[in-house]
Amino acid sequence: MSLMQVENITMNFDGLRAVQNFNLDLQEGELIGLIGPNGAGKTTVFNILTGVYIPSQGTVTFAGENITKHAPWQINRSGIARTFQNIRLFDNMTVLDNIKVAMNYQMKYKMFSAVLRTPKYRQEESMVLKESLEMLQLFNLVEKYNFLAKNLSYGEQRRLEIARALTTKPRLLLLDEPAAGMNAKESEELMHLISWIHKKFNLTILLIEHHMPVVMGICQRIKVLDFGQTIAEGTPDEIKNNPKVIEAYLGEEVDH
Amino acid sequence: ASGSSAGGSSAAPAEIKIGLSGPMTGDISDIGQSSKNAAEMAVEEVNAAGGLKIGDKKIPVKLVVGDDENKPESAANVFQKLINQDKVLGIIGPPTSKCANAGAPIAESAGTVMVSSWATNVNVTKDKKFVFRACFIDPFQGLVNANFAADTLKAKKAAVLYDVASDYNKGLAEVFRDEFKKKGGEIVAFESYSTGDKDFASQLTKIKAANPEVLFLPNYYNEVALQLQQAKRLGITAKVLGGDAWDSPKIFDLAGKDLLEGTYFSNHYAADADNADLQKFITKYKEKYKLVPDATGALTYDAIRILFQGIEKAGSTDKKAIRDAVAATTDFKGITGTISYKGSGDPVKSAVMIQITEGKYKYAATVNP
Amino acid sequence: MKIIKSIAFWTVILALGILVEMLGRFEYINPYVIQVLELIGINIILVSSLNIINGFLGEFAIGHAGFMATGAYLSAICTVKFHMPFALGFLAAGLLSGLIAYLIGVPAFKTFGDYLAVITLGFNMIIVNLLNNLEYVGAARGMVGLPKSTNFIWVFCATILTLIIFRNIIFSNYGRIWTAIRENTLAAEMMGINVVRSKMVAFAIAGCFAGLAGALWGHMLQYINPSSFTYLKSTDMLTMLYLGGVGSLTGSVLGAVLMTGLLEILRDLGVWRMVIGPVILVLIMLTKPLGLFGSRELKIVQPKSDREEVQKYVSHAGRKHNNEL
Amino acid sequence: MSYFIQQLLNALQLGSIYALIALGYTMVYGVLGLINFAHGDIFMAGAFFGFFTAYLLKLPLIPTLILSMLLASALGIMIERIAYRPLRKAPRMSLIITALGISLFLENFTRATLGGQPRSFPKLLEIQDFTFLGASVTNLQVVIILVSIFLMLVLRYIVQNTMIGKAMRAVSDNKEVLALMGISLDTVIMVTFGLGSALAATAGILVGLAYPVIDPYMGITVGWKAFIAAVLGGIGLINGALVGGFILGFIEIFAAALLPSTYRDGIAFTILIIVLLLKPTGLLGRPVIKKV
Amino acid sequence: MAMLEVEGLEVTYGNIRALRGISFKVEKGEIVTLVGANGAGKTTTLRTISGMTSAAKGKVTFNGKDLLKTKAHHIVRYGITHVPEGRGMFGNLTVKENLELATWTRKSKAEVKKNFERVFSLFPRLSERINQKAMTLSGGEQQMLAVARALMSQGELILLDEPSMGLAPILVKEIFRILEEINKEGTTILLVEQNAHMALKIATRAYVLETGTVVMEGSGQELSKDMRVKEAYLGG
Ligand SMILES: Nc1ncnc2c1ncn2[C@@H]1O[C@H](COP(=O)(O)OP(=O)(O)OP(=O)(O)O)[C@@H](O)[C@H]1O
Ligand SMILES: Nc1ncnc2c1ncn2[C@@H]1O[C@H](COP(=O)(O)OP(=O)(O)OP(=O)(O)O)[C@@H](O)[C@H]1O
Ligand SMILES: [Mg+2]
Ligand SMILES: [Mg+2]
Repeated sequence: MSLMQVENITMNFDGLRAVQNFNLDLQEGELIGLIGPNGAGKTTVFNILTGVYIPSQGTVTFAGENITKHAPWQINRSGIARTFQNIRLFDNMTVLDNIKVAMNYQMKYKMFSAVLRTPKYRQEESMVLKESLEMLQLFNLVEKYNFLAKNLSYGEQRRLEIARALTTKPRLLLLDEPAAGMNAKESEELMHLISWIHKKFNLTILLIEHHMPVVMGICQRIKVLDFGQTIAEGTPDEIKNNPKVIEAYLGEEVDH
Repeated sequence: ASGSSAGGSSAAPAEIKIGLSGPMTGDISDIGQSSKNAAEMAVEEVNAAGGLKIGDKKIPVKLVVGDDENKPESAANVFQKLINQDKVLGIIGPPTSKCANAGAPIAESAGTVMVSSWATNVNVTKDKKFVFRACFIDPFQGLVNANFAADTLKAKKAAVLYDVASDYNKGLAEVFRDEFKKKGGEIVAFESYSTGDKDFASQLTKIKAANPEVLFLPNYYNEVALQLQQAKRLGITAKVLGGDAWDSPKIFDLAGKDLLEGTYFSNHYAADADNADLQKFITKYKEKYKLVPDATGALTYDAIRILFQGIEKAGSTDKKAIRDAVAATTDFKGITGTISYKGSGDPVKSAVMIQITEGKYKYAATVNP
Repeated sequence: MKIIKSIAFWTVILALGILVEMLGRFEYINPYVIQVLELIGINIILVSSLNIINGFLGEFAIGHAGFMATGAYLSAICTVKFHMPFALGFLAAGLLSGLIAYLIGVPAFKTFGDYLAVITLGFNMIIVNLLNNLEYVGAARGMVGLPKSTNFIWVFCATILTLIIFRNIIFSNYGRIWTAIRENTLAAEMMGINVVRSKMVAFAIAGCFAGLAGALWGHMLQYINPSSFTYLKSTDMLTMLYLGGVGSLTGSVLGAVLMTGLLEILRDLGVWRMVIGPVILVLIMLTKPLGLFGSRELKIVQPKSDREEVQKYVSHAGRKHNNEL
Repeated sequence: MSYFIQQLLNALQLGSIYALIALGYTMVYGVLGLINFAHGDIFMAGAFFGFFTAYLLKLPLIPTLILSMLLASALGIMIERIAYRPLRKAPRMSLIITALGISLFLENFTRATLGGQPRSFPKLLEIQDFTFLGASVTNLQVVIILVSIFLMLVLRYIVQNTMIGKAMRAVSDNKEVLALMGISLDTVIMVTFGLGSALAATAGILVGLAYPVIDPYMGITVGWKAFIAAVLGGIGLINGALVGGFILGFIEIFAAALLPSTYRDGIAFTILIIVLLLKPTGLLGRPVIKKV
Repeated sequence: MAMLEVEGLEVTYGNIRALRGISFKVEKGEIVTLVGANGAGKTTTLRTISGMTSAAKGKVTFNGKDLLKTKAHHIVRYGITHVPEGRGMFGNLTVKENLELATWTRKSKAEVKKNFERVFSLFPRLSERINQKAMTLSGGEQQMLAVARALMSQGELILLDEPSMGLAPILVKEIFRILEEINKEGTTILLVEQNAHMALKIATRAYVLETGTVVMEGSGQELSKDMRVKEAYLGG
């Protein structure tokens, strides 16, 4: 079943055409890679899909609904979550609270209940606590629940950001260079983690990444952008051997 | 008051404390400063004579000063502190209506006499038994100016420029407007600004266009200096009138003789009046503080002496007795005029119109209440 | 057991309040001291409500005195013009100020940061200007003759209640949302948070309590005047807030107590008081840039920690994860 | 007609005064993100420096101006050294509150040492009146307007085109990395404060000449107005300060000229708010496109 | 005497001990690389050398000059250039202005001009974006700018903190090629890389850091063959 259709989107910045006629049809449950040289427009595509930018042209349809002009929070509520290329955590909140915030929409109690600490409040808060901890546990962060997010190491911050995005219970998860700043070993672990959550949460995932082992290892399908335009699309093997991609992006020999 | 009061010699205190509340900091701190100066001078004089005479003993006076910052909540604190902690017998000030209004209910409920020097707002003394003042109230000055403009200057068209955010200015301006109209005159421009403004060009240009014969500026002297200057530049030739807030020697400094030439303002006294006490006060004040006293100083001096007189007349430190004695003040010869209280805290006293010529105050007319 | 403990705690607190009130009534405690205590309480309400916006929400509002003014005036109109009981005026003040703050929020949140600061300041100036023109409430002359309805016990209860309410809100979903917005607005939006709405709610709450404080303030002084609510008053509140530590309720209390108390103690210094006061402020900021309490809270303000629940997870941590992988 | 022209001239004068003060304000803001509450008080200090140099040293206008600018720069730099520098790493708000403290200190210290009475500023410039299309203009007004435009251009040149100017703009982006370019942060910030304070002193003296009553609290209202002007134009932007200053001047003058003046402040601020709603980042501020 | 000598360097953040007494040296003309997991203290080491972070203990000398007591902007004048972690853009400045600021310590106009040309030929993308605000560059473009800035100021010793982060594979190779090239021209390099594979390939010598201490050292070749290094950092 098709989950999201991106039709013909174009994004201009002061005469610079960052994305041109971009199309994408995402099937429910897919794990797709989006790669391309620096400045090709990958992050810009993410920004359009999540309502940070409104495209100069084109439409984005998600689960049958046109979300092109929706605000980020509406888009999140309709089931899309993302991480950022430059990590954006709630730095001065604890790891646990970072996750709890992501559950804000699942909490239904009103101000009144909060003030009086009614049973409804207690019940929902303890539900949230429990679920948050479960999530932290999945990402091996429980022990650091009380750390401020900014005091985590880089890799931990990346994991927390993914966990936080997952906590909003999305159907589609957008990951922007999750392996940046990780060494080979760590990105390998991350790769396993991603394919594991892909299965476990039955998610659709769109992944931007420059670490080829990660992309080639887990993506079912890959789309390559250059200068805002799609230059190739296909399975990892097809992409690996596509001369255009080699020339623009991979370079002569593919690093193992 | 007779010897029957509790003020037997054994109970007489070692000193009599009088409180003073005024803005010692903030943008009108010079008003607080001159209140303080004048009050200190009065206290020194009394103490030089051995103190206040209560029964047959002379008791020295001590002045306790509180900074009300020209903020009502601070004035309230100052009043509570003066009354309950320092145990003063009476309070002088605050000179601003804003603070006096906050202090008055406290003085009233604590049964402590308060004599404000310069709070001209009608409400301050309303329904209060313990609250008095030494100055006249806004409506009176507004009336005096309106009458003077209509009757003496024979003006038909008047304009007003006043500070909308300050109740003194606003009070005078509105009464002037109403009274002048009653006299058959026309208010051709009624313009305002806010405290702290320095540029009045827009309003004055409007006034110029309305072509009034009289321009009423019921504002503080420092602002008046700027207003006169800008009015002249814009070519306004109307006769200028003002209120007692003009009365500061600084006005000559700030505005210059030329701009003031021929202007009028209402005041409590005329400096050239042959009032010996007043002349003595001015000389002494100048000597002591190297400054010429302004209206607040003179009014404070009167206010504290009214209180002194009340205490001596009461002959005791009983606050109720002091109140009764102050309320009975008649024909007190103050330096700002002759003061009597007739059933309320507002003095019955006359006002004078002063004209400024050649850098000097010249008596122009007396207006009785 | 826990319930008994907390009942005992609150009984002691309440008893303390009543005791001070009684001692005050029979003049065992100087009315001056009582009044300063009342002022401190009112300032605590003001500062902690400002803290909601500036501390937890992370905006920079500099016109809080405007909300205080609407509360003070509305309650005064209720008691003076309509002879309603103070309690009614008090509630009305809170509601109206909250509503106005909410409405201010509508246009205000098209912009942010220092632009929003100027809008709040502008609102403050507009309110003062309006009050200066409204003859009905005495214009620049202000309103006199407000009944002396504010007494220590009123202020005491209002302060305690305010703090409890704020604490409960801050340590709930609402508070977390505000803090998240403060920390990273875009990320917060990506968590499905309707940022504009959340901000407006925060403004409404802060405005409401500032209005309540205004009502108490007016009925303590029995006199109100537009010029008491200018931006100078707003900056006083800012000073107390940042002195105590922004983002901490404890800090707001401490800031209000210290500033109000300290300036009162220094009152006898006259002119130099306002020289020394700022010097102390600057010194404190230099030594404790985050304010005295930073963003920490006293133990009693913090809710029961989640530790027990967490412990269960920590002990199994890792194992389960690896198994599933 | 002459009425309208007169009001226009009034607006130009008031606007250029706001612009002058807003220039220094916005420059310090642009560099440090600091709402420098003390700026209005350095303006006041500048006026007093001018007052004393003119009275005590009996200097004419230009030397008075230069000396006051130097003294004000020294004061600004000293304040930065003592009160702001230790807070470099602290959050921005701590700095703003410290600035508030410094502001109160300057006001009240001046009040405590020099007294609260207003003083009349010496007449350093022979004021001449002209009539222009039926409206009255003075040479001083012309000077003020020209000076404010001139200083804006100079400042803009410095900030946009010189190395130190680029370094100044870089400070607000990344203080740490600036040092990695071999640039001393302290020097850049010192220059910023020096310049900003000199501008404030210039404004202080021109205002002293135009409105010759000075007192220790004269900086408060004007300081706020300048802040508002800077924000209106787009804070941190040099030409924004000029535009914001002039617009604020126009709003104030014409709100009083065309409508009841008792509501002037209210009307002026309502217009201000409406402008900010239409242009949420100030008149010249570009909408920020967040790159994430 | 080596060009850069670090001896017993200790750095703490509050109560976190980031460096627990590390020692190493860089000889003139070498490429030395520091390898280690997240949080090992690599960034901290570089920051301490360039004066951005202060040390608790130890000694750092550059050509015999004590760096620990020297301010960051003076250290640059000694000839040390640092490409910091997280790129450190001046976001509101244009690409050109960013590059210009890097020439603050360079007096000769001709030299500056030459550097500009060279940088633009290495990163043509930057010359296309010359008047764009750095803030709006893509992640990789920013990374290019950060490296380009270092080339502009052309110190004797360049400290690079993860220069390949966020770059496309083709550019990663390019960066390493550039590093080798400038090294041949006489610039000494101290490199921190997550891409240990590539880093070790070009390195003369390398050190392995673990929780703030040096646990291994050797030539690049040796270490890239070491089993422990392979397992921990090079992945399978
Ligand atoms: N707000 C903006 N204003 C101007 N140009 C922009 C803006 N955002 C992005 N760009 C430009 O658009 C192009 C695409 O940027 P984008 O961030 O999408 O690239 P990317 O594919 O994510 O690259 P990378 O892999 O380096 O992160 C870049 O050249 C960038 O300079
Ligand atoms: N500003 C800071 N405050 C507190 N702790 C810090 C700070 N910076 C670094 N640390 C801690 O110091 C240790 C070393 O950090 P450093 O950044 O030097 O590691 P690194 O080797 O560069 O790691 P990475 O590969 O993730 O960049 C880590 O434990 C980190 O959490
Ligand atoms: Mg990107
Ligand atoms: Mg690092």
